[in-house]
Amino acid sequence: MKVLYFAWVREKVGLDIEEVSPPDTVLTVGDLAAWLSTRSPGHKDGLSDLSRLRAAVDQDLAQPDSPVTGVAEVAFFPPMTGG
Amino acid sequence: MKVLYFAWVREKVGLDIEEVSPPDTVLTVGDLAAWLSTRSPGHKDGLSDLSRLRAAVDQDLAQPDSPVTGVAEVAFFPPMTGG
Amino acid sequence: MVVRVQAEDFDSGAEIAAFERDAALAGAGAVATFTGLVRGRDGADGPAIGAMTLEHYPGMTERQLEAIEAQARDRWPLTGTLIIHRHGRLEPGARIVLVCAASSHRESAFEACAFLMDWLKTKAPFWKREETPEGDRWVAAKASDDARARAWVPPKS
Amino acid sequence: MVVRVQAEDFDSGAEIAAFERDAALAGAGAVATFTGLVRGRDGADGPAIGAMTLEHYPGMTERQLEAIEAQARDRWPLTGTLIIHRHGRLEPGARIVLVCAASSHRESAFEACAFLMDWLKTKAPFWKREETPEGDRWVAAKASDDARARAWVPPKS
Repeated sequence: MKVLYFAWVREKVGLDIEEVSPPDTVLTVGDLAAWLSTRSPGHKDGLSDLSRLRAAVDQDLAQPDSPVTGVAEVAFFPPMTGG
Repeated sequence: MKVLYFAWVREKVGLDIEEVSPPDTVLTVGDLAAWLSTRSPGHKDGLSDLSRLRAAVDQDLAQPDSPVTGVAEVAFFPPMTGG
Repeated sequence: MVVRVQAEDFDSGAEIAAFERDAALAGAGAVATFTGLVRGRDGADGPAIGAMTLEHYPGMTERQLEAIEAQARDRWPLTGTLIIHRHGRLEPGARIVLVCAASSHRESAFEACAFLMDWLKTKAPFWKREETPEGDRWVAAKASDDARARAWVPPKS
Repeated sequence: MVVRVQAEDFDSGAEIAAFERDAALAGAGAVATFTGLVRGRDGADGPAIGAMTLEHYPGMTERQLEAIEAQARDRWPLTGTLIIHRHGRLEPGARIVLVCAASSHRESAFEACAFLMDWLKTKAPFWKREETPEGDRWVAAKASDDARARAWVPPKS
Protein backbone atom coordinates (compact mmCIF):
# COMPACT_ATOMS: atom_id res chain seq x y z
CA MET A 1 0.00 0.00 0.00
CA LYS A 2 1.28 3.49 -0.87
CA VAL A 3 0.85 6.16 1.81
CA LEU A 4 1.15 9.84 0.83
CA TYR A 5 1.57 12.89 3.06
CA PHE A 6 0.91 16.52 2.18
CA ALA A 7 1.52 20.00 3.63
CA TRP A 8 2.48 20.07 7.33
CA VAL A 9 1.76 16.35 7.72
CA ARG A 10 4.45 15.72 5.09
CA GLU A 11 6.84 18.06 6.91
CA LYS A 12 6.29 16.41 10.30
CA VAL A 13 6.51 12.84 8.99
CA GLY A 14 9.54 13.82 6.91
CA LEU A 15 8.36 11.84 3.88
CA ASP A 16 6.03 12.59 0.99
CA ILE A 17 5.38 8.94 0.12
CA GLU A 18 6.17 5.51 1.53
CA GLU A 19 5.30 1.90 0.74
CA VAL A 20 3.94 0.03 3.76
CA SER A 21 2.47 -3.41 4.55
CA PRO A 22 0.25 -2.98 7.58
CA PRO A 23 -0.80 -6.11 9.53
CA ASP A 24 -4.28 -7.62 9.03
CA THR A 25 -5.49 -5.90 12.21
CA VAL A 26 -5.35 -2.54 10.37
CA LEU A 27 -8.87 -2.32 8.93
CA THR A 28 -9.68 1.40 8.75
CA VAL A 29 -8.11 4.80 8.03
CA GLY A 30 -8.03 5.39 11.79
CA ASP A 31 -6.29 2.04 12.41
CA LEU A 32 -3.75 2.90 9.71
CA ALA A 33 -2.94 6.31 11.20
CA ALA A 34 -2.47 4.73 14.64
CA TRP A 35 -0.23 2.01 13.22
CA LEU A 36 1.83 4.49 11.14
CA SER A 37 2.26 6.70 14.24
CA THR A 38 4.48 4.01 15.78
CA ARG A 39 7.00 4.11 12.92
CA SER A 40 8.95 7.23 14.01
CA PRO A 41 8.69 10.31 16.23
CA GLY A 42 7.87 12.27 13.05
CA HIS A 43 5.03 9.92 12.16
CA LYS A 44 3.71 10.23 15.72
CA ASP A 45 3.88 14.04 15.57
CA GLY A 46 2.09 14.20 12.20
CA LEU A 47 -0.50 11.48 12.56
CA SER A 48 -1.52 11.05 16.19
CA ASP A 49 -4.25 13.72 16.28
CA LEU A 50 -6.84 12.47 13.76
CA SER A 51 -9.14 15.42 14.46
CA ARG A 52 -6.63 17.74 12.74
CA LEU A 53 -6.30 15.49 9.69
CA ARG A 54 -8.18 14.65 6.54
CA ALA A 55 -7.61 11.46 4.57
CA ALA A 56 -8.21 10.08 1.10
CA VAL A 57 -8.47 6.42 0.07
CA ASP A 58 -7.65 5.76 -3.57
CA GLN A 59 -7.99 9.52 -4.20
CA ASP A 60 -11.48 9.90 -2.73
CA LEU A 61 -12.11 11.73 0.54
CA ALA A 62 -12.44 9.23 3.39
CA GLN A 63 -13.45 9.11 7.06
CA PRO A 64 -11.61 7.58 10.06
CA ASP A 65 -13.83 4.49 9.76
CA SER A 66 -13.36 4.07 5.99
CA PRO A 67 -11.91 0.61 5.20
CA VAL A 68 -8.35 0.33 3.86
CA THR A 69 -8.19 -3.40 3.21
CA GLY A 70 -7.02 -4.03 -0.35
CA VAL A 71 -6.71 -0.37 -1.31
CA ALA A 72 -3.75 0.89 -3.35
CA GLU A 73 -3.24 4.40 -1.98
CA VAL A 74 -4.03 6.26 1.25
CA ALA A 75 -3.18 9.91 1.85
CA PHE A 76 -3.08 12.02 5.02
CA PHE A 77 -3.19 15.82 4.96
CA PRO A 78 -4.57 18.89 6.75
CA PRO A 79 -7.98 20.38 5.85
CA MET A 80 -7.78 21.76 2.32
CA THR A 81 -7.18 25.44 1.57
CA GLY A 82 -7.52 25.80 -2.20
CA GLY A 83 -9.36 28.38 -4.26
CA MET B 1 -42.38 70.89 -18.71
CA LYS B 2 -40.93 68.19 -21.00
CA VAL B 3 -42.75 64.84 -21.03
CA LEU B 4 -40.99 61.76 -22.45
CA TYR B 5 -42.47 58.40 -23.44
CA PHE B 6 -40.64 55.10 -23.91
CA ALA B 7 -41.30 51.61 -25.31
CA TRP B 8 -44.98 50.76 -25.84
CA VAL B 9 -46.10 53.92 -24.08
CA ARG B 10 -44.23 55.89 -26.76
CA GLU B 11 -45.83 53.78 -29.49
CA LYS B 12 -49.36 54.22 -28.13
CA VAL B 13 -49.00 57.95 -27.49
CA GLY B 14 -47.33 58.35 -30.88
CA LEU B 15 -44.70 60.76 -29.53
CA ASP B 16 -41.34 60.33 -27.85
CA ILE B 17 -41.29 63.79 -26.33
CA GLU B 18 -43.60 66.79 -25.97
CA GLU B 19 -43.56 70.14 -24.22
CA VAL B 20 -46.66 70.73 -22.07
CA SER B 21 -47.95 73.35 -19.62
CA PRO B 22 -50.35 71.58 -17.27
CA PRO B 23 -52.76 73.69 -15.20
CA ASP B 24 -52.04 74.42 -11.53
CA THR B 25 -54.43 71.66 -10.50
CA VAL B 26 -51.91 69.06 -11.76
CA LEU B 27 -49.84 68.41 -8.62
CA THR B 28 -48.63 64.81 -8.90
CA VAL B 29 -47.42 62.24 -11.42
CA GLY B 30 -50.88 60.65 -11.24
CA ASP B 31 -52.58 64.00 -11.92
CA LEU B 32 -50.27 64.58 -14.86
CA ALA B 33 -50.99 61.17 -16.42
CA ALA B 34 -54.74 61.78 -16.06
CA TRP B 35 -54.45 65.25 -17.58
CA LEU B 36 -52.24 64.01 -20.47
CA SER B 37 -54.75 61.19 -21.16
CA THR B 38 -57.25 63.79 -22.37
CA ARG B 39 -54.95 65.10 -25.10
CA SER B 40 -55.59 62.37 -27.72
CA PRO B 41 -56.91 58.79 -28.07
CA GLY B 42 -53.26 57.66 -28.18
CA HIS B 43 -52.48 59.44 -24.91
CA LYS B 44 -55.55 57.84 -23.35
CA ASP B 45 -54.53 54.39 -24.57
CA GLY B 46 -50.96 54.74 -23.32
CA LEU B 47 -51.49 56.55 -20.04
CA SER B 48 -54.87 55.70 -18.54
CA ASP B 49 -53.82 52.54 -16.66
CA LEU B 50 -51.27 53.81 -14.13
CA SER B 51 -50.81 50.32 -12.66
CA ARG B 52 -49.06 49.23 -15.89
CA LEU B 53 -46.74 52.27 -15.93
CA ARG B 54 -43.62 53.47 -14.26
CA ALA B 55 -42.60 57.12 -14.13
CA ALA B 56 -39.52 59.24 -13.56
CA VAL B 57 -39.35 62.85 -12.42
CA ASP B 58 -36.20 64.68 -13.43
CA GLN B 59 -34.65 61.27 -14.22
CA ASP B 60 -35.33 59.70 -10.81
CA LEU B 61 -37.90 56.93 -10.35
CA ALA B 62 -41.16 58.38 -9.04
CA GLN B 63 -44.50 57.23 -7.62
CA PRO B 64 -48.05 58.25 -8.63
CA ASP B 65 -48.12 60.69 -5.68
CA SER B 66 -44.71 62.24 -6.43
CA PRO B 67 -45.03 66.03 -6.95
CA VAL B 68 -44.47 67.50 -10.41
CA THR B 69 -44.77 71.18 -9.59
CA GLY B 70 -41.75 73.06 -10.93
CA VAL B 71 -40.00 69.99 -12.36
CA ALA B 72 -38.29 70.10 -15.76
CA GLU B 73 -38.84 66.56 -17.06
CA VAL B 74 -41.32 63.75 -16.47
CA ALA B 75 -41.18 60.38 -18.24
CA PHE B 76 -43.72 57.55 -18.55
CA PHE B 77 -42.73 54.00 -19.52
CA PRO B 78 -43.43 50.30 -18.86
CA PRO B 79 -41.61 48.37 -16.10
CA MET B 80 -37.95 48.12 -17.09
CA THR B 81 -36.45 45.03 -18.74
CA GLY B 82 -32.73 45.70 -18.92
CA GLY B 83 -29.81 43.44 -18.11
CA MET C 1 -16.04 52.54 -10.49
CA VAL C 2 -16.88 52.82 -14.16
CA VAL C 3 -20.30 52.97 -15.86
CA ARG C 4 -20.65 52.93 -19.66
CA VAL C 5 -23.81 52.95 -21.79
CA GLN C 6 -23.15 52.41 -25.47
CA ALA C 7 -24.50 51.02 -28.74
CA GLU C 8 -21.09 49.58 -29.69
CA ASP C 9 -20.07 46.05 -28.80
CA PHE C 10 -17.39 45.59 -26.12
CA ASP C 11 -14.60 43.03 -25.74
CA SER C 12 -15.44 41.13 -22.54
CA GLY C 13 -12.07 39.41 -22.44
CA ALA C 14 -10.12 42.66 -22.69
CA GLU C 15 -12.44 44.48 -20.28
CA ILE C 16 -12.23 41.71 -17.66
CA ALA C 17 -8.45 41.37 -18.08
CA ALA C 18 -8.00 45.13 -17.48
CA PHE C 19 -10.45 45.06 -14.56
CA GLU C 20 -8.60 42.11 -13.00
CA ARG C 21 -5.25 43.90 -13.44
CA ASP C 22 -6.57 46.90 -11.50
CA ALA C 23 -8.01 44.58 -8.84
CA ALA C 24 -4.63 42.86 -8.40
CA LEU C 25 -2.89 46.25 -8.06
CA ALA C 26 -5.46 47.24 -5.40
CA GLY C 27 -4.60 44.04 -3.46
CA ALA C 28 -8.00 42.41 -4.07
CA GLY C 29 -8.29 38.64 -3.88
CA ALA C 30 -11.60 38.13 -5.70
CA VAL C 31 -13.08 39.23 -9.02
CA ALA C 32 -16.62 38.21 -9.95
CA THR C 33 -18.03 38.99 -13.39
CA PHE C 34 -21.28 38.50 -15.22
CA THR C 35 -21.96 38.79 -18.96
CA GLY C 36 -25.53 38.83 -20.26
CA LEU C 37 -26.00 37.61 -23.84
CA VAL C 38 -28.99 37.63 -26.17
CA ARG C 39 -30.26 34.06 -25.79
CA GLY C 40 -30.64 31.85 -28.85
CA ARG C 41 -33.90 30.27 -27.76
CA ASP C 42 -36.47 30.48 -25.00
CA GLY C 43 -35.75 27.40 -22.87
CA ALA C 44 -33.72 24.34 -23.92
CA ASP C 45 -36.34 23.20 -26.46
CA GLY C 46 -38.24 26.47 -26.75
CA PRO C 47 -38.79 28.55 -29.86
CA ALA C 48 -35.81 30.31 -31.43
CA ILE C 49 -35.47 33.95 -30.40
CA GLY C 50 -34.71 36.56 -33.01
CA ALA C 51 -32.76 39.75 -32.60
CA MET C 52 -33.85 42.27 -29.99
CA THR C 53 -33.71 46.02 -29.74
CA LEU C 54 -32.92 47.70 -26.45
CA GLU C 55 -34.44 51.14 -26.02
CA HIS C 56 -33.21 53.30 -23.14
CA TYR C 57 -33.61 56.72 -21.55
CA PRO C 58 -30.37 58.61 -22.27
CA GLY C 59 -29.22 60.55 -19.25
CA MET C 60 -31.40 58.70 -16.77
CA THR C 61 -29.73 55.39 -17.66
CA GLU C 62 -26.26 56.61 -16.72
CA ARG C 63 -27.70 58.29 -13.61
CA GLN C 64 -29.45 55.10 -12.44
CA LEU C 65 -26.45 52.87 -13.14
CA GLU C 66 -24.23 55.23 -11.15
CA ALA C 67 -26.76 55.18 -8.28
CA ILE C 68 -26.88 51.36 -8.36
CA GLU C 69 -23.10 51.21 -8.37
CA ALA C 70 -22.92 53.61 -5.39
CA GLN C 71 -25.39 51.37 -3.49
CA ALA C 72 -23.14 48.37 -4.08
CA ARG C 73 -20.10 50.26 -2.79
CA ASP C 74 -22.07 51.23 0.34
CA ARG C 75 -22.98 47.62 1.03
CA TRP C 76 -19.74 45.76 0.31
CA PRO C 77 -16.04 46.63 0.66
CA LEU C 78 -15.27 46.77 -3.07
CA THR C 79 -11.96 47.77 -4.63
CA GLY C 80 -13.59 48.22 -8.04
CA THR C 81 -16.74 47.89 -10.11
CA LEU C 82 -17.52 48.04 -13.83
CA ILE C 83 -20.88 48.20 -15.59
CA ILE C 84 -21.17 48.26 -19.38
CA HIS C 85 -24.68 48.13 -20.88
CA ARG C 86 -25.50 48.24 -24.57
CA HIS C 87 -28.56 49.57 -26.36
CA GLY C 88 -29.81 49.30 -29.94
CA ARG C 89 -30.43 46.20 -32.05
CA LEU C 90 -28.65 43.04 -30.87
CA GLU C 91 -28.53 39.65 -32.62
CA PRO C 92 -28.74 36.32 -30.72
CA GLY C 93 -25.40 35.62 -29.03
CA ALA C 94 -24.55 39.32 -28.79
CA ARG C 95 -23.33 40.79 -25.52
CA ILE C 96 -25.88 42.97 -23.70
CA VAL C 97 -24.29 43.74 -20.35
CA LEU C 98 -21.07 43.21 -18.41
CA VAL C 99 -20.85 43.67 -14.65
CA CYS C 100 -17.63 43.19 -12.63
CA ALA C 101 -16.97 43.51 -8.90
CA ALA C 102 -13.65 43.14 -7.04
CA SER C 103 -13.11 42.73 -3.32
CA SER C 104 -10.75 41.15 -0.80
CA HIS C 105 -12.90 38.03 -0.46
CA ARG C 106 -15.15 36.06 -2.74
CA GLU C 107 -18.38 36.48 -0.77
CA SER C 108 -18.42 40.26 -1.29
CA ALA C 109 -17.40 40.03 -4.94
CA PHE C 110 -20.11 37.45 -5.77
CA GLU C 111 -22.84 39.19 -3.80
CA ALA C 112 -22.06 42.65 -5.20
CA CYS C 113 -22.03 41.30 -8.77
CA ALA C 114 -25.40 39.54 -8.30
CA PHE C 115 -26.82 42.64 -6.59
CA LEU C 116 -25.72 44.92 -9.44
CA MET C 117 -27.44 42.66 -11.97
CA ASP C 118 -30.64 42.30 -9.91
CA TRP C 119 -30.90 46.04 -9.35
CA LEU C 120 -30.12 47.12 -12.86
CA LYS C 121 -32.75 44.68 -14.18
CA THR C 122 -35.48 46.52 -12.29
CA LYS C 123 -34.13 50.08 -11.89
CA ALA C 124 -32.20 50.96 -15.03
CA PRO C 125 -34.46 52.38 -17.77
CA PHE C 126 -34.03 49.82 -20.55
CA TRP C 127 -36.81 48.13 -22.53
CA LYS C 128 -36.39 45.08 -24.76
CA ARG C 129 -38.32 44.51 -27.98
CA GLU C 130 -37.97 40.99 -29.39
CA GLU C 131 -38.32 40.01 -33.05
CA THR C 132 -40.38 36.81 -33.25
CA PRO C 133 -41.87 34.84 -36.17
CA GLU C 134 -45.24 36.30 -35.09
CA GLY C 135 -43.91 39.84 -35.22
CA ASP C 136 -42.21 42.15 -32.74
CA ARG C 137 -43.22 42.28 -29.09
CA TRP C 138 -42.12 44.19 -26.03
CA VAL C 139 -40.64 41.88 -23.39
CA ALA C 140 -42.73 41.97 -20.21
CA ALA C 141 -40.97 42.59 -16.90
CA LYS C 142 -40.73 39.48 -14.71
CA ALA C 143 -42.25 39.41 -11.25
CA SER C 144 -39.29 37.20 -10.26
CA ASP C 145 -36.88 40.02 -11.17
CA ASP C 146 -38.78 42.43 -8.94
CA ALA C 147 -38.72 39.87 -6.13
CA ARG C 148 -34.96 39.32 -6.50
CA ALA C 149 -34.30 43.07 -6.42
CA ARG C 150 -36.51 43.53 -3.34
CA ALA C 151 -34.72 40.66 -1.58
CA TRP C 152 -31.66 42.95 -1.26
CA VAL C 153 -33.57 45.64 0.64
CA PRO C 154 -32.99 45.14 4.37
CA PRO C 155 -36.30 44.68 6.24
CA LYS C 156 -37.45 47.90 7.91
CA SER C 157 -37.31 47.75 11.70
CA MET D 1 -16.93 21.07 -19.10
CA VAL D 2 -13.19 21.63 -18.76
CA VAL D 3 -10.93 21.16 -15.72
CA ARG D 4 -7.25 22.16 -15.79
CA VAL D 5 -4.65 21.96 -13.00
CA GLN D 6 -1.37 23.64 -13.90
CA ALA D 7 1.65 25.51 -12.59
CA GLU D 8 1.62 27.94 -15.54
CA ASP D 9 -0.26 31.21 -15.45
CA PHE D 10 -3.39 31.53 -17.58
CA ASP D 11 -4.86 34.47 -19.49
CA SER D 12 -8.23 35.17 -17.82
CA GLY D 13 -9.32 37.53 -20.55
CA ALA D 14 -8.65 35.05 -23.34
CA GLU D 15 -10.12 32.12 -21.37
CA ILE D 16 -13.30 34.04 -20.52
CA ALA D 17 -13.66 35.36 -24.08
CA ALA D 18 -13.42 31.81 -25.48
CA PHE D 19 -15.79 30.48 -22.81
CA GLU D 20 -18.31 33.22 -23.58
CA ARG D 21 -18.06 32.50 -27.32
CA ASP D 22 -18.97 28.84 -26.68
CA ALA D 23 -21.80 29.92 -24.37
CA ALA D 24 -23.22 32.20 -27.08
CA LEU D 25 -23.06 29.38 -29.64
CA ALA D 26 -24.91 27.11 -27.18
CA GLY D 27 -27.67 29.75 -26.89
CA ALA D 28 -26.87 30.63 -23.26
CA GLY D 29 -27.92 34.03 -21.91
CA ALA D 30 -25.72 34.20 -18.82
CA VAL D 31 -22.02 33.77 -18.06
CA ALA D 32 -20.73 34.11 -14.50
CA THR D 33 -17.01 34.01 -13.76
CA PHE D 34 -14.79 34.19 -10.71
CA THR D 35 -11.05 34.80 -10.56
CA GLY D 36 -9.16 34.27 -7.30
CA LEU D 37 -5.95 36.29 -6.90
CA VAL D 38 -3.18 36.21 -4.29
CA ARG D 39 -4.16 39.11 -2.06
CA GLY D 40 -1.71 41.92 -1.42
CA ARG D 41 -2.54 42.30 2.26
CA ASP D 42 -4.67 40.73 4.95
CA GLY D 43 -7.55 43.21 5.33
CA ALA D 44 -7.64 46.82 4.14
CA ASP D 45 -5.04 47.95 6.72
CA GLY D 46 -3.66 44.54 7.56
CA PRO D 47 -0.08 43.32 7.18
CA ALA D 48 1.30 42.81 3.67
CA ILE D 49 1.13 39.22 2.45
CA GLY D 50 4.11 37.71 0.72
CA ALA D 51 4.13 35.10 -1.99
CA MET D 52 2.43 31.77 -1.36
CA THR D 53 3.06 28.24 -2.51
CA LEU D 54 0.19 25.94 -3.38
CA GLU D 55 0.86 22.26 -2.84
CA HIS D 56 -1.59 19.75 -4.30
CA TYR D 57 -2.21 16.02 -4.71
CA PRO D 58 -1.67 15.26 -8.40
CA GLY D 59 -4.32 12.92 -9.73
CA MET D 60 -6.73 13.40 -6.84
CA THR D 61 -6.96 17.13 -7.60
CA GLU D 62 -8.20 16.57 -11.16
CA ARG D 63 -10.51 13.79 -9.92
CA GLN D 64 -12.07 16.00 -7.23
CA LEU D 65 -12.46 19.00 -9.54
CA GLU D 66 -14.21 16.78 -12.10
CA ALA D 67 -16.51 15.43 -9.36
CA ILE D 68 -17.32 18.97 -8.21
CA GLU D 69 -18.01 20.02 -11.77
CA ALA D 70 -20.34 17.01 -12.27
CA GLN D 71 -22.22 17.99 -9.08
CA ALA D 72 -22.77 21.48 -10.47
CA ARG D 73 -24.10 20.09 -13.76
CA ASP D 74 -26.50 17.84 -11.81
CA ARG D 75 -27.85 20.80 -9.86
CA TRP D 76 -28.18 23.50 -12.51
CA PRO D 77 -28.97 23.47 -16.25
CA LEU D 78 -25.51 24.55 -17.42
CA THR D 79 -24.37 24.86 -21.02
CA GLY D 80 -20.72 24.99 -19.97
CA THR D 81 -18.26 25.12 -17.09
CA LEU D 82 -14.55 25.83 -16.79
CA ILE D 83 -12.23 25.36 -13.81
CA ILE D 84 -8.53 26.29 -13.98
CA HIS D 85 -6.51 25.98 -10.76
CA ARG D 86 -2.81 26.72 -10.41
CA HIS D 87 -0.24 25.22 -8.04
CA GLY D 88 3.34 26.17 -7.16
CA ARG D 89 4.74 29.49 -5.95
CA LEU D 90 2.53 32.54 -6.65
CA GLU D 91 3.37 36.20 -6.01
CA PRO D 92 0.81 38.73 -4.68
CA GLY D 93 -1.55 39.72 -7.48
CA ALA D 94 -1.06 36.40 -9.30
CA ARG D 95 -4.06 34.41 -10.51
CA ILE D 96 -4.84 31.28 -8.48
CA VAL D 97 -8.13 30.02 -9.85
CA LEU D 98 -10.69 30.75 -12.56
CA VAL D 99 -14.20 29.33 -12.49
CA CYS D 100 -16.81 29.99 -15.22
CA ALA D 101 -20.41 28.81 -15.54
CA ALA D 102 -22.86 29.45 -18.39
CA SER D 103 -26.61 28.91 -18.39
CA SER D 104 -29.81 30.23 -19.93
CA HIS D 105 -30.50 32.53 -16.99
CA ARG D 106 -28.40 34.45 -14.53
CA GLU D 107 -29.60 32.73 -11.34
CA SER D 108 -28.19 29.35 -12.43
CA ALA D 109 -24.94 30.85 -13.72
CA PHE D 110 -24.29 32.84 -10.52
CA GLU D 111 -25.28 30.00 -8.19
CA ALA D 112 -23.25 27.37 -10.04
CA CYS D 113 -20.18 29.64 -10.08
CA ALA D 114 -20.44 30.32 -6.32
CA PHE D 115 -21.08 26.62 -5.63
CA LEU D 116 -18.02 25.55 -7.63
CA MET D 117 -15.84 27.95 -5.63
CA ASP D 118 -17.31 26.95 -2.26
CA TRP D 119 -16.91 23.25 -2.97
CA LEU D 120 -13.44 23.40 -4.40
CA LYS D 121 -12.29 25.42 -1.36
CA THR D 122 -13.17 22.52 0.93
CA LYS D 123 -12.94 19.42 -1.29
CA ALA D 124 -10.07 19.94 -3.73
CA PRO D 125 -6.72 18.84 -2.26
CA PHE D 126 -4.75 22.10 -2.26
CA TRP D 127 -2.77 23.55 0.64
CA LYS D 128 -1.44 27.09 0.84
CA ARG D 129 1.83 28.03 2.49
CA GLU D 130 2.29 31.79 2.99
CA GLU D 131 5.61 33.64 3.19
CA THR D 132 5.41 36.19 6.02
CA PRO D 133 8.01 38.47 7.67
CA GLU D 134 7.93 36.00 10.61
CA GLY D 135 8.63 33.06 8.32
CA ASP D 136 6.51 30.65 6.34
CA ARG D 137 3.24 29.26 7.64
CA TRP D 138 0.57 26.90 6.42
CA VAL D 139 -2.74 28.69 5.95
CA ALA D 140 -5.39 27.22 8.26
CA ALA D 141 -8.73 26.15 6.78
CA LYS D 142 -11.58 28.51 7.63
CA ALA D 143 -14.66 27.26 9.48
CA SER D 144 -16.65 29.75 7.37
CA ASP D 145 -15.54 27.95 4.18
CA ASP D 146 -16.76 24.62 5.58
CA ALA D 147 -20.06 26.25 6.54
CA ARG D 148 -20.51 27.75 3.06
CA ALA D 149 -19.83 24.40 1.39
CA ARG D 150 -22.26 22.60 3.72
CA ALA D 151 -24.95 25.21 2.99
CA TRP D 152 -25.25 23.73 -0.53
CA VAL D 153 -26.09 20.25 0.77
CA PRO D 154 -29.87 19.83 0.74
CA PRO D 155 -31.18 18.99 4.22
CA LYS D 156 -31.80 15.26 4.66
CA SER D 157 -35.48 14.39 4.94
